Amino acid sequence: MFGKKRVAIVGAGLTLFRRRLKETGKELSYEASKMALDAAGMELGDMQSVVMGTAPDAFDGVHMKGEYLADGAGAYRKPYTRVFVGGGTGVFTPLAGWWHVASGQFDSCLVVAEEKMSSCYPHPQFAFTTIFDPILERPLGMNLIWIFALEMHRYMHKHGIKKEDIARVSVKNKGNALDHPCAQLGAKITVEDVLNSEIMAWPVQRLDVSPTSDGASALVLVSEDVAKEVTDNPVWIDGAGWCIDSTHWTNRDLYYPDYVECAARMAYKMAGIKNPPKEIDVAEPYDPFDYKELHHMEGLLLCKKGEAAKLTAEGVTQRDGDLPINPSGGLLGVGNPIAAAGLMKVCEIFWQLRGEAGKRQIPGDPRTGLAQAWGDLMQYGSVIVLRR
Amino acid sequence: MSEKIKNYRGEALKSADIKEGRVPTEKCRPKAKFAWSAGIAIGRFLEELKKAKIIASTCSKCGRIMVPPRIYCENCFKPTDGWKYVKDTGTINTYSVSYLAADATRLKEPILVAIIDLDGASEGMGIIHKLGEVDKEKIEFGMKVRAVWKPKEERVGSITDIKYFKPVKEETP
Amino acid sequence: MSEVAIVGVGCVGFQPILPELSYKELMYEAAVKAYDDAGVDPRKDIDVFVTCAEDYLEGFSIFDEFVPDQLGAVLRHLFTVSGDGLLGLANAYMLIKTGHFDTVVLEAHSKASDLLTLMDVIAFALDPVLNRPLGGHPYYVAGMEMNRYLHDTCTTVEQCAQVVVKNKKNACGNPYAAYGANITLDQVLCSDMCFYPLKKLEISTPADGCVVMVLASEKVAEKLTDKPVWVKGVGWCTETPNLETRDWSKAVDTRLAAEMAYKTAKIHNPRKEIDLAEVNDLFAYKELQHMEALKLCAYGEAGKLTEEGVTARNGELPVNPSGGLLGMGYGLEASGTEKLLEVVLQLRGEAGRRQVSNVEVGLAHAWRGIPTTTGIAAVLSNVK
Amino acid sequence: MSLDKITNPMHVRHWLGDMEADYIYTLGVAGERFFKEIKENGKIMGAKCPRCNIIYVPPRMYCEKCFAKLEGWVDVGTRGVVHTFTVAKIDVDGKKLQKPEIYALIKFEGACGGLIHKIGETTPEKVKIGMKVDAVFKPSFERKASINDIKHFKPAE
Repeated sequence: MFGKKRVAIVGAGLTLFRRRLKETGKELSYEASKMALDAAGMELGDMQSVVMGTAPDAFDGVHMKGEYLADGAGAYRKPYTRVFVGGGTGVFTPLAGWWHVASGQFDSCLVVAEEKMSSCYPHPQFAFTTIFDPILERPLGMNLIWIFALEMHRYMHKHGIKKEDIARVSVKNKGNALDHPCAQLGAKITVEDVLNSEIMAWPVQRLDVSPTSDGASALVLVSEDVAKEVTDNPVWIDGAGWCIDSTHWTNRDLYYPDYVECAARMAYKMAGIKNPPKEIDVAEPYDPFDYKELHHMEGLLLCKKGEAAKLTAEGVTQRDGDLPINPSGGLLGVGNPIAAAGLMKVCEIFWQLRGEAGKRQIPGDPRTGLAQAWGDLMQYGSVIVLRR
Repeated sequence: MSEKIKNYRGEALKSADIKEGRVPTEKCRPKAKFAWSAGIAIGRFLEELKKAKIIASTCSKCGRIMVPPRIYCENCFKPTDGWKYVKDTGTINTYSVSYLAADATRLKEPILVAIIDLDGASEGMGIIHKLGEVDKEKIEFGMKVRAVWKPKEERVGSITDIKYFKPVKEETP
Repeated sequence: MSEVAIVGVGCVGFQPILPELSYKELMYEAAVKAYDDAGVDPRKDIDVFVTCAEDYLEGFSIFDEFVPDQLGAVLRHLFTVSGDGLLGLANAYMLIKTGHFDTVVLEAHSKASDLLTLMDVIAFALDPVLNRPLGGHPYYVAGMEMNRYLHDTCTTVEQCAQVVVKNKKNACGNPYAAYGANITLDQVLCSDMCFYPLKKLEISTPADGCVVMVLASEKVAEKLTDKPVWVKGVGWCTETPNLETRDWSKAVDTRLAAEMAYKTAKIHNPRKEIDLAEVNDLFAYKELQHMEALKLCAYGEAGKLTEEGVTARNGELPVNPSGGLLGMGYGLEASGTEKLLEVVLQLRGEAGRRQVSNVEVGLAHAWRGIPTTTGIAAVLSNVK
Repeated sequence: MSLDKITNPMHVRHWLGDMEADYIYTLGVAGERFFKEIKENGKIMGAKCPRCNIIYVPPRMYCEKCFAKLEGWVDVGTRGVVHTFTVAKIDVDGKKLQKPEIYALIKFEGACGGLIHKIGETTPEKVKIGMKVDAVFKPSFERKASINDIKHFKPAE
């Protein structure tokens, strides 16, 4: 990393995640941003640039919603960019913030992610139908859950994994979320509960799925010089990776996310990580569905292909296990306001590395953490590696 | 954070608050209508569907036969340089039994949906479609299926000109 | 830090409608041209791809799903900027400046003809609680702004109309322009009043087209081309999305964006140091207002300069020699890249009969249109 | 370049569709209180930023300039001044309006911002920048906590 600038995270903020919140998207963005600034001990005036991450306009129901949200994100009269890579947006947004600072263009960047899915009425599901190809797919009456069901089924078939192996992820994450003050669906459930829950699109059942939510999250990013002034405890962004696969998702074998591996390799190379399972102390892979956590652990090279379910069964991925996965409770437990949920994962790693995660704190003085999000049509991976 | 912050912001509402008008709201349905140009590749694909045929485009560099067709090979970044009909039979790559309609309403009779790798196209070249004339318990990975086309007069040049795919009874060599 | 250069450009369009190509095919054709121009193979030579788009302008959610194949970006590093192409340039520029990336592709396009209800979609960008329930054509916002601008600056309606005459004439010499025309001041002044004092011919008409560019670090640029166009500085700014508290007379976003770009580019006297400017002219008055915000002249002076012919192609300060959006067509999120394309061609000396003589420094500017207050400015030069 | 092009106009094909769904928007914490005042009391309120010492109309939860939380609310009256206006002659479909609509930004004394609204009970020729206008509220039983609870603004006597 010789001659390249390092970027630190010095504050994080989060609103409640709930099915429906009274606040407008702007107000949610404000609450998260303000909390992140307060946590960093900084003012809006200290922020030289702002990056917004938010998923489809069809949720909030505002065209160009990045523009609409600008003042809530603190962008008044500031350089402001919205980046957007579907579900991958939440983890991608701080990557964009990273290059705002790492380029030397700015000394600070406020990174905000927001989603208000409840605006789409009666259910955001309808907005999801607009993510499909309008000519070849939408006429079939596609439901979003289908593509996950197809992928999950392929993954199970290829590796001979059973539903109960996957259900353990949901049990773990919803349990972890009981300790998260913002969580929407923290719960003590059993594998049987998952297996007995309503079948939505086999093999996907009700408790395999994260909810739809409203919420916002934020981070304060600063250059090395500023970091030294404002905190003794910065967390560094040492790896940034992102990758997209072909539009033709039905032309690929869905059992393995090559794009996540490609994104992870990019981030690991930047961070100088050679042996991910050994060097990563805590990870927050994207878990909008329980099988996705397993799928992504494999894509992130945290274990071998087809091995993630076994590690989960052995308790390796519990908070007190060798490789804690989603100690926050993930999307399954905390909730899934798309972009805000991705950034929530980065917030969690930030807090874990600082030892500020409260009841969720993993033991063993973690030094290196990772967050990852997935997006688009089984297609996008974004990865961030943080170090204390 | 966690320990220091006592009060996480956000005022949760219930669906009933909205339904029963306890919380004032503003409503809107946008007018957003489109006439997408189908273009060279998909335009041709739709025309062929109308004739009950499935057409692919081919790349002479990597030798792939690609369906749905495109005018560029995304791997070689070269223009595709040929067209080739593929069969209307294929194998089930993966499938789902869906009790959800597009708008998330619950269905009594499930929709059977699958990715079907088409015969005659390169390996793994699947399309998404529905399955019919099959018991949901009897669907299997790798099962051979065949397109059931709408009658000629009902075909308009659409992916729905194929009603669904159904199992091929006898394995023909 | 490495300097950043534009080393390849490709454009298809702009046309009122390109019905025979899908948006993907349109992007592919522009990309092929850009890669050919830069002499690169996107499958191995490009580090990052940036695409600029908004979902409702395309007709589906999560636009980047449908992008990688036609740009050669499959299993590579691509993302969307939900913004104008020039904002994409800003991000591409920063990526190279980090020192981690050497080559970035920038894409922006318009398939406006796919969208049957553009104005309804623009109205859908208004605040859903405070503004949208009033209904109406969203360009009333432009009428209100023009009215206040004329009121505060004493700019005349004739001066605004002169912008249309000039830009449509410039467009006649531009093969990429959709709406070139030889018209008179009276024709503009007598065209239908749409949103007093804004008239029909003063409003840019949408067009289809796509621009793809290849950017490279100093090290790579000098290997690839002997005509690099250097990005000397980029600035961007959002004033406020709130119609109630924005400035209705001055383009504050553009002023702040320009100040940022000029600072990086070390431009102290824009009027003197900039040889040509491509300025957003979605509405005729906007060219004048933006010239002032870009400090190409004093506040309230742009109308007079236009009348005097200073901004004509052969004038002392050519503004929109391409024909601008009034002449080329409103390319939605590609609007800024239309400007950028012209500046690059001019600085390379490849602008054909539009060529402005002795150009060294050019300015490209974009504004994101109604109802936003987001402006972006980029300073480019053929001298490092 | 692609090797095949469409050269026969009969082969140009379009696919029709939309991106339409129903949306419901909460007014937000500040918005709900603001519109309740309009609905119940026929009052237009502003929110004061204690740091910047400005009053936002419409009121907000936060100051966009400094991010202070805004808690002090003040009545700014129902008479304002036309900061700018336009006369829209066409509707969103581009069709000529039977009766042109006058849109304006109305600012209130001592406040930052104002309200975007329509001007009624006058003719376009009579509207001027700087003229004083009064809010005309719908009868209270018709109000729904919406910007349209104000029918329009009319020239002050």
